[in-house]
Amino acid sequence: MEHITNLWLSSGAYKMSSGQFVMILVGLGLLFLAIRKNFEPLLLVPIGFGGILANIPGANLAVPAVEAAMHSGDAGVLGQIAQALGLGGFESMQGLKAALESAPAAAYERAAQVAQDAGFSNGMLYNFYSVAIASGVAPLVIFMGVGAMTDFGPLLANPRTLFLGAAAQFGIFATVLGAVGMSAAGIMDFSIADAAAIGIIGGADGPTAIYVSSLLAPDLLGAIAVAAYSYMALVPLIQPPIMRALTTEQERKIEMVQLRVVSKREKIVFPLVLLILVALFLPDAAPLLGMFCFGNLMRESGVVNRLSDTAQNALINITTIFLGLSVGSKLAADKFLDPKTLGILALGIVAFAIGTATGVLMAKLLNAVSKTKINPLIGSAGVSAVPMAARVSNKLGLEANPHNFLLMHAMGPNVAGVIGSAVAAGVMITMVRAMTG
Amino acid sequence: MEHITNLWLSSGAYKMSSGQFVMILVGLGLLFLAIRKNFEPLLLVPIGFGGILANIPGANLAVPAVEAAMHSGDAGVLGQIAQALGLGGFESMQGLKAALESAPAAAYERAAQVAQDAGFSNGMLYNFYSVAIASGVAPLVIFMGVGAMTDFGPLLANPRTLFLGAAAQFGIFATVLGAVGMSAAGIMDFSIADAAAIGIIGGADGPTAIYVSSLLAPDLLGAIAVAAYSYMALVPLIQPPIMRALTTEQERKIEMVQLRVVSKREKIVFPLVLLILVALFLPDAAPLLGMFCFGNLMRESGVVNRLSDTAQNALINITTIFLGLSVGSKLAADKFLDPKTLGILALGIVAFAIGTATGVLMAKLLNAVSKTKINPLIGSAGVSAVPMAARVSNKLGLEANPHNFLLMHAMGPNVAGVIGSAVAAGVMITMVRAMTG
Amino acid sequence: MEHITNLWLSSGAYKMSSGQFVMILVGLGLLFLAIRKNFEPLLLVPIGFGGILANIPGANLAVPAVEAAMHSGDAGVLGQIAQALGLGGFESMQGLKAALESAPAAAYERAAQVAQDAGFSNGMLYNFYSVAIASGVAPLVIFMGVGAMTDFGPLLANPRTLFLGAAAQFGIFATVLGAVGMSAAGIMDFSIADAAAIGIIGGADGPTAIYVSSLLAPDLLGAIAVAAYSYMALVPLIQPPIMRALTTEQERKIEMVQLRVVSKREKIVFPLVLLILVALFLPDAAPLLGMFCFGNLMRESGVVNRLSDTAQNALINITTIFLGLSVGSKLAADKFLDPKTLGILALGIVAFAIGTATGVLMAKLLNAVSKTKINPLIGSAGVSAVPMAARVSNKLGLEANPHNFLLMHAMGPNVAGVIGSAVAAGVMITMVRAMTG
Amino acid sequence: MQESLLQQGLDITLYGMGIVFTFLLVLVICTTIMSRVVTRLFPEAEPVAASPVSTPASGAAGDLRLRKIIQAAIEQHRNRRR
Amino acid sequence: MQESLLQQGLDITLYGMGIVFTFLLVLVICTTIMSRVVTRLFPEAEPVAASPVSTPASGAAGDLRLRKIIQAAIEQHRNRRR
Amino acid sequence: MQESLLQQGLDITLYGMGIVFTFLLVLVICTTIMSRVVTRLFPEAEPVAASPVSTPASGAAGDLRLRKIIQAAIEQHRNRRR
Ligand code: NA
Ligand code: NA
Ligand code: NA
Repeated sequence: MEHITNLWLSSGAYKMSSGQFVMILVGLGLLFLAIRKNFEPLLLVPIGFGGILANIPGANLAVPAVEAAMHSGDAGVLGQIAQALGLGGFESMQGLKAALESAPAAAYERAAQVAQDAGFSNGMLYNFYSVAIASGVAPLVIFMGVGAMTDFGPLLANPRTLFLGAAAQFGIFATVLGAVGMSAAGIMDFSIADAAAIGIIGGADGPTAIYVSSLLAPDLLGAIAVAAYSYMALVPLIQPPIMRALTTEQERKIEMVQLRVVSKREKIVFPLVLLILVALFLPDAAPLLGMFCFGNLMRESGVVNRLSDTAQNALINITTIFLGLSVGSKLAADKFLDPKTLGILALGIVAFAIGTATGVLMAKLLNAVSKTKINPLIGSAGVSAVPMAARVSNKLGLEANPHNFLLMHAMGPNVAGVIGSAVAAGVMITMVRAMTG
Repeated sequence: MEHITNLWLSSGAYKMSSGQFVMILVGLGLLFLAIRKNFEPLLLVPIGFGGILANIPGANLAVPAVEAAMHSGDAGVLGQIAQALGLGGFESMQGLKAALESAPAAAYERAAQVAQDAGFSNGMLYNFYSVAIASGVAPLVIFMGVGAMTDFGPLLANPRTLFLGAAAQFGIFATVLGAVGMSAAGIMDFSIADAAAIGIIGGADGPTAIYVSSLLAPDLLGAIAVAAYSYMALVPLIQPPIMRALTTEQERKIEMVQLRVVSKREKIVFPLVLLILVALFLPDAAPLLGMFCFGNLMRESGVVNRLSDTAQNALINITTIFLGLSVGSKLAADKFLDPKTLGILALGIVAFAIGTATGVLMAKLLNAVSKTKINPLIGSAGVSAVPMAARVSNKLGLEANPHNFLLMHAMGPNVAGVIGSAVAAGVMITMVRAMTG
Repeated sequence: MEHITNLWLSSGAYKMSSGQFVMILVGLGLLFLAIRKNFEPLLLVPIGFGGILANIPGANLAVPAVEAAMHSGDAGVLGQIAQALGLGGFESMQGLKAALESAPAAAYERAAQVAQDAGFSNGMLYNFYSVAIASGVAPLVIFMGVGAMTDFGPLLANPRTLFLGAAAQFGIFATVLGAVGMSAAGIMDFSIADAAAIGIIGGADGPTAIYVSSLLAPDLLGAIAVAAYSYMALVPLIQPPIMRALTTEQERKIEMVQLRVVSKREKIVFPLVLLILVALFLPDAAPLLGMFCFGNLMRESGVVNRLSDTAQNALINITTIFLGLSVGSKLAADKFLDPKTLGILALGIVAFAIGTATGVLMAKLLNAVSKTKINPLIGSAGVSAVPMAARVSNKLGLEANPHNFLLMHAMGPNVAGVIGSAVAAGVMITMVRAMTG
Repeated sequence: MQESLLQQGLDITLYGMGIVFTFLLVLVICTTIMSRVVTRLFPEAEPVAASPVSTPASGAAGDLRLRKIIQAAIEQHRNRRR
Repeated sequence: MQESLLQQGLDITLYGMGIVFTFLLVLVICTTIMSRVVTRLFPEAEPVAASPVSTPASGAAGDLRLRKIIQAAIEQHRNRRR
Repeated sequence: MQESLLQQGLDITLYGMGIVFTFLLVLVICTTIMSRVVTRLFPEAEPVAASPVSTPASGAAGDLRLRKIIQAAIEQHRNRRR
């Protein structure tokens, strides 16, 4: 009978907290959006599933060995962990958790060894997170794959579109302002690092958002990644009203001149030019843009097709699976169910809206100062969200003028937006470190 | 001349123990079975090859740096290791090995640092084992791939076949009893954790067996994995006599009604239903069944075909290579050549036989209480051993009745057996941990 | 304004040393050779790109956290690191670097924890290097893939060609002599371990060179790998004059008898024979040749085509990407811009030339003692550099005699050269360890 | 402690087997309910057959399969281009 | 410290946006120069079109694409044999 | 210690070269024996040619290769379905 009791006491139904229950529903909701509504399924299927796994009570899949040991509640182990962390002894779970969070690396190591000796091990999702995200490798490998899939031809044919990609990044910085404003107003409690990580949602680029928040605000990573991918999926709903409101029927009808032919050599040299500029001016953007340029050079050089194919297929797919599950591990109830998450979701959609608007406005500004006209609808593609935003530009263009194919023209600002948000990421990482370091 | 002597003294021919010689023959035997007899070659080729590598004398491929340092026999290093482990000094190799085995994590770390400072490094296979198996990741990734290859259609069309998958797991538990009985009788010296790990051979599922034994009895992992895969390959020899003995000609002739059509939506929802039940009732089965359901959801959702393809191909193949070599590392003579291995091989085949029998008997019981008849030959497929066991059911069905195609009907209990043994694994892990605590 | 200043002070243009500038040019030069001149692009594209990344000033991509902390120049952190390393306090950067380099593992660990607590983390390329090369795994996985791509048929049809593969390894040992001679003459300062690692360039086999130098001379790894791959690409320029000088027109015209048919079974048994011989006589060559034989057995056994395909494609491509970037991390200016690099480049080309010559001369010797004539042009293929060297033999053969197809005949010594240099690697590792240990 | 070991083995067997059966019973029930709910509330236009009788591909089936293979190859190719 | 936080946010916004624009401006300039240099100094015989108007593949285009697919499959196959 | 370094280099060269030759000599012997044993004791019905002269695939050979490619594609497809 004791065994039945034990099994019941260790079962999820007995241990489940209301937070975990809610988060399992959230995970199911993300899966529904991904599978039925086709919301960025490549990421949201693993994220949603990982979120459910992270909230299975008693399974401790998303926590390190030492937290699993603490959840077990064994008095002897708790005492040893407290001592390893330099406390006199175990007094309260709250106190122990606080001590663990602020422990220097050596003390944390000792506590982890206590947990290991007591037979606990790291949860599966925690291991995935450590290897894939905490090390920074997964977003970088995905960025390399994205680089290998990116054709800079349209951008090179019309380099002015880089300005559209720059303008749309205002969404990022406006959101930073919004986040610190919320804190100043006492509504939320975001630090400057939090604000910067939240702002990057406006970059509309998943791996950049995950990379930045893993460095600046790991606790918010779950909410930031979910917001980034969800809003990227919502681009066809978010952008059109803003684009229509800011343009006249006449502007939307503008047909653009056919893009010039771009030579193979220009395409090979471009990633190197970008890399050199990064090396000279923005070392903190070097990991992201370096891997991006590397992927693109593998693609365009034409001499390493084996590697380029693998970067675009097996490698990016494998990394996506583990990246998604790892992000899911940050959907554990105790981290995700926080008023901050609501703030992040609210700020994120504002970021997208502002980025869309400033992209369109910059296109109109360029038209005001230049002879060759740009259809301002391609400005919104500057937020990145490749290739969704470019498709939205194309669709609205066709609505206004059935002969107006904007897709290729919009690919320029679209990939410029990727570069722009990686640059913004580098700037923010440097500045936040200088402020908090 | 000194160099020639050194090279000869460091050569394998000079250092080889009889145990290593035997194990190299065992490795060659496994390769022969895999290549000539087609015994589960995807696993037994890497396992057999890894087994040979692990027994190359003096190469230390399967041991950590600290054991390599101990094998070197350098007096200074031995003394330092002894001190790191808290002994007064080096007295005997036996004593040092015992101290190392029971060392707490911090002492082990210190001993490893001594070995590193003396220029020793972890063996290649030891590294593979640590990353692939000790962390638990490889069996889980393989389970994900298997999930992505599994079609639950036949099971959903006839959910009753889940009972066949449940009944066949009796092979697992009967073997646990057998193992503890052997210990009680003084023939073997199995602990309760050993017994549980041996029992899982009866689950007829490679990754489950490896996962459970890596947690409960890592020293027996080599023998358990070899037994599991060998007997899975022998299913066409082991099962038919038992199936014939327990069924009448008339029963074997039973034709089953055509399976109903299963909708895409049911297939999408099923892995989620299974996941929720696991979350509610069996958190310790969450890693295995969670990854299995994740793979299956990727397959059935139809929106992440890129990921599903990779999980079924590149990822599972890469993992299989390293899993196999890692299992091979546990075929080192000093671990494998133990009376326990004979006990494991004997118990394993009994487990398969009992599982087969209880599966068939359960099918007959279902026939006794139900109107819709089941051909009892599909009961044996409940042991899993996908898809071999289902093919055996089909073959025996065709022998009795040339129009009797049982393959699809047998796929139901076949995949049910995978679920059943993962559930059994979860239960045993929970109970053994509570017992050994 | 302060922020602008900060950003400028943290920018690459401000911080760049002349060494880094030169190394970025070197990286661009390697990319040019790889892309325009088709110099082993699969490796030199990632190596060149990694080299540029490693020299981005201030990005610290190629250094561990503790070195990044030291570069930051924060007085408090420097003092703590000095204490962790057992110094009284921080006195000079030189002194601290020396202490770090010679620190025992435990002290290094403490210093790393100080850096982690101060917010520094390992650079991306440093992480790649640790996982891919320092652990030894990447060269071994590539060797497995090469094994899976190798057809030993021509070698088995004419086993005598193994002697050509043996003779060409004299390039390795002559280079070792050259390196120690340079040291003895006071021109360079190579240790015996350095000399052995440099010699292996003459093996004309990339993964072997990387594996050996990661074990014996990690600081020289960048230069050795660059030399090895560059000279492999230059084989069509280096070898022909030597081959012409050492052979007569008559010898070059020799037509060889058609190779006998080799059975599937011989091809399956051969890697096992080689493995057993390695196990008996050369345990230190076991990792390299073991993985090579494993790959080849997967290929020839015909029962694990899934695994063999993956080893030849996704797995080797993924590994190549990270191996290349990791090698690039060793192109950091402070390590690479050293007189030793010039010595390595000079010795490397001599190694190739001598290996080519001894291979050809051995073929002439075989002709002198044997009835069945060998075209001495295939002797040069014994340096390995698969399949470039065999193609060179074929080309020179066709020049002398338009009906003289030597390609298949040259594949025998070509793959023999791979075995030969792996054997030489094993011998050198054993002997150097005995000498320095 | 021998009795204890035997007792432990017996415990694992009884409770283990019980839980496996109970869990799969619950799964049967939930699956059946799920199937009914899905089939009634969300009937599908294009059901997917469980292909009950799998005979070796004969003439026409082979043709169909070949067509599918070519389609798959084309799709795969297109995906790669993405 | 609330002002300080606001001030920090403002700093990040102003300098951040400034640097993004400056960097991309420099990139526009460098790219334009690079394109001119490459186009003038190293003119190519066979330029690669940026395929401005991408209509859905019609009849002839479909044929061409199919040919490319088959070529790609053959190439892929040969590569695998390597 | 300069002599010592030279001496070490000489040692590595002499013994190293000796062992490379010895090892490959043993390998030649073992391989030859192995080939004879395998060929005599286990003769194969369908030997695999080492394809000595590899000319560029001409007409008929190209056809054969194409057939093989298609077969391989089909096989690959079937394997994927597994
Ligand atoms: Na962006
Ligand atoms: Na089973
Ligand atoms: Na060689």
